[in-house]
Amino acid sequence: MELIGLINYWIVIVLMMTGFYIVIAHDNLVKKIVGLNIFQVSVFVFYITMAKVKGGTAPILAEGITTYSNPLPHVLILTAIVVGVATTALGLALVVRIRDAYGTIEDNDFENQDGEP
Amino acid sequence: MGFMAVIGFAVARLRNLFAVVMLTGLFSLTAAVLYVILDAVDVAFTEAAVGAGISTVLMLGTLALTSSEERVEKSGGSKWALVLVVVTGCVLVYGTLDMPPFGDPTAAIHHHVAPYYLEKSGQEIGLPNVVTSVLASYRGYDTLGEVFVIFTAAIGVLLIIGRPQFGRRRSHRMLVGELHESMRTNVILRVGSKLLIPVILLFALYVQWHGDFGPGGGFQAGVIFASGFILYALIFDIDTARTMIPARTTRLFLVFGVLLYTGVGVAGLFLGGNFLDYSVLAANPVSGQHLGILLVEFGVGLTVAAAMISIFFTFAHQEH
Amino acid sequence: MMAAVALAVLVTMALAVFRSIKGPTVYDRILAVNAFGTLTVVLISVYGFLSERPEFLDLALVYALINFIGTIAVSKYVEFSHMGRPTGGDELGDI
Amino acid sequence: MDIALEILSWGLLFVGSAFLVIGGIGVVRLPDVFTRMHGAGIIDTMGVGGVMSGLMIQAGFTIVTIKLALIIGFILYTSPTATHALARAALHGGVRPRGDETPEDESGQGNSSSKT
Repeated sequence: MELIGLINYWIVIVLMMTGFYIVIAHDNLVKKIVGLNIFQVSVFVFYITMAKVKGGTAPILAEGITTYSNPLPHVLILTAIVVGVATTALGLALVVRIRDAYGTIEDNDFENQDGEP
Repeated sequence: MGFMAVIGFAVARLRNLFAVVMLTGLFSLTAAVLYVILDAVDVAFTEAAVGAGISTVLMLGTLALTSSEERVEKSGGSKWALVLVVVTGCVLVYGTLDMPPFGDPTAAIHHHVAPYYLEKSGQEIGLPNVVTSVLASYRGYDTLGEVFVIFTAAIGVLLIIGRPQFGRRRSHRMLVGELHESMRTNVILRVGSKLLIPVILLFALYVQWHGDFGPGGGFQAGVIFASGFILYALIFDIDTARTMIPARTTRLFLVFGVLLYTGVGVAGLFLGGNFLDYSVLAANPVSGQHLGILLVEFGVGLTVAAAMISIFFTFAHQEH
Repeated sequence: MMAAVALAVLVTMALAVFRSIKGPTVYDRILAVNAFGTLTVVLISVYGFLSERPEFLDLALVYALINFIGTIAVSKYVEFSHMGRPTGGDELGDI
Repeated sequence: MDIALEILSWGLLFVGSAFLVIGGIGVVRLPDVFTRMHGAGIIDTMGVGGVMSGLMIQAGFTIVTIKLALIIGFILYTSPTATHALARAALHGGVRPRGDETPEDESGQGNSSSKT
């Protein structure tokens, strides 16, 4: 029974590790950013999971409801999502710039280029 | 329910770049469903507005500007990466053994300030949506910081790829541009979207001002508002869209939003309260809070919308 | 009973996910993702009724609107830059 | 009267979810993009329509009903437009409908899984 309570966290960890794997194992920069995104989402899910209270509902006050989920993580994640998009955009902008400077977005390629000229 | 997320995982791992972008969209959809089920309506709202529209569009923009195929990777090194990942995963799983079980109301996280927010926000702020009141009032500093991060990111994007002379020779614009004549002349799409855009903008305004009572608020509204303009730019071309909302305007709004937020804070200072303390803004503390939250959310909405629009236009305006 | 409806939606979602993973063409994926978005709208509404707080339909409304933008963007992108064939950087979309 | 409404609502919900599943099966089982669109179409029209109108009757006449009606409206409005854009894209992108195979056709059967 205890373990069932933890399974959500494990899913989060699996997701997180997927993102991690994509970031370190793939050469393509866009793919790396996607990996970061997945990692990010897994952290979001983790926070939201912690905020859930059994039997509670969404933290919008209404008549006759006493248990609410914890609103604080919701606030954090809400802003984090938008910030995440903004930073992702920044990363993508860097990728575009790199593509322009090096003509490639594969990690290895421009390491080679840096060595040669 | 968690299994949906697992599907998302299996999905996101596999394919080539274009498919990866599609699957990221799917992933975000599953994540949003998960948030709804875990009662985080506001978060799901944000994810809905962001994941399905903007982030997909931005990724596509990048793919259009770079190449769309990932090279077949060499297997060297990736084995070690796998080992590293599995080991880290195991350590983390070991860490979770001490975590409180899912949904346990006695978990540590529910004991500190959260009950206070839940009990007091009804009287002190007078808004039913606790998330909004925590966001804009109790945690006003944090949100201000987040807004500045978005502001900085937008400026960063503009600086990195926004320079007009940056594309050396113009050949064709990628995501949006004159080569898409035929998209423009596609009557069904054009008329359909034309009718839809005002609805989207109107809905964004609704989300903006209704965020105190239901799910919604500045962040979501900003993103939805930006989506409306993005749709316009997609259906017509980028230059037409630019005449609708010129670069100067977006930049102005970008700054104005942040200034509005900070200005509300400073106004609180002048009226004898603390920074970002809204109670002093009106005669009665509750309505002061209400006014402060409305203004702050408006500032957030402006900044987010302007940031998203200018980021999108910067990407779309790239010459290849 | 409402749970049965939710279950049906979930089954359909699983089918859509299957299609979007399997492909085989880009268009299949777009189609599946679009259908998945619609299903999300339904699931959110049904879940609202299931948890007896149906005020949250705003969320479903957002999806109904935003999903459209995503699909349009993707199909536009595919149509005009020939993602179908393997491309180098430069031959993209030269119509 | 109430009983009749209840039965009607559950009937609609049932029919709607049945159509959802049928549409889903269609999306998976049909042979190519253009036929699969029919499956998606069933989801968007009959499935969503059925479930949503069932929910509308459940909700009674409140703001919820209006929102549900709006959702139906939007879906009925956006989904054909989106599908149209998609079909155009597919046709321009070189996918031929089945029964219209040309010699250089390579993807009508869904056998070109390398095409991503």
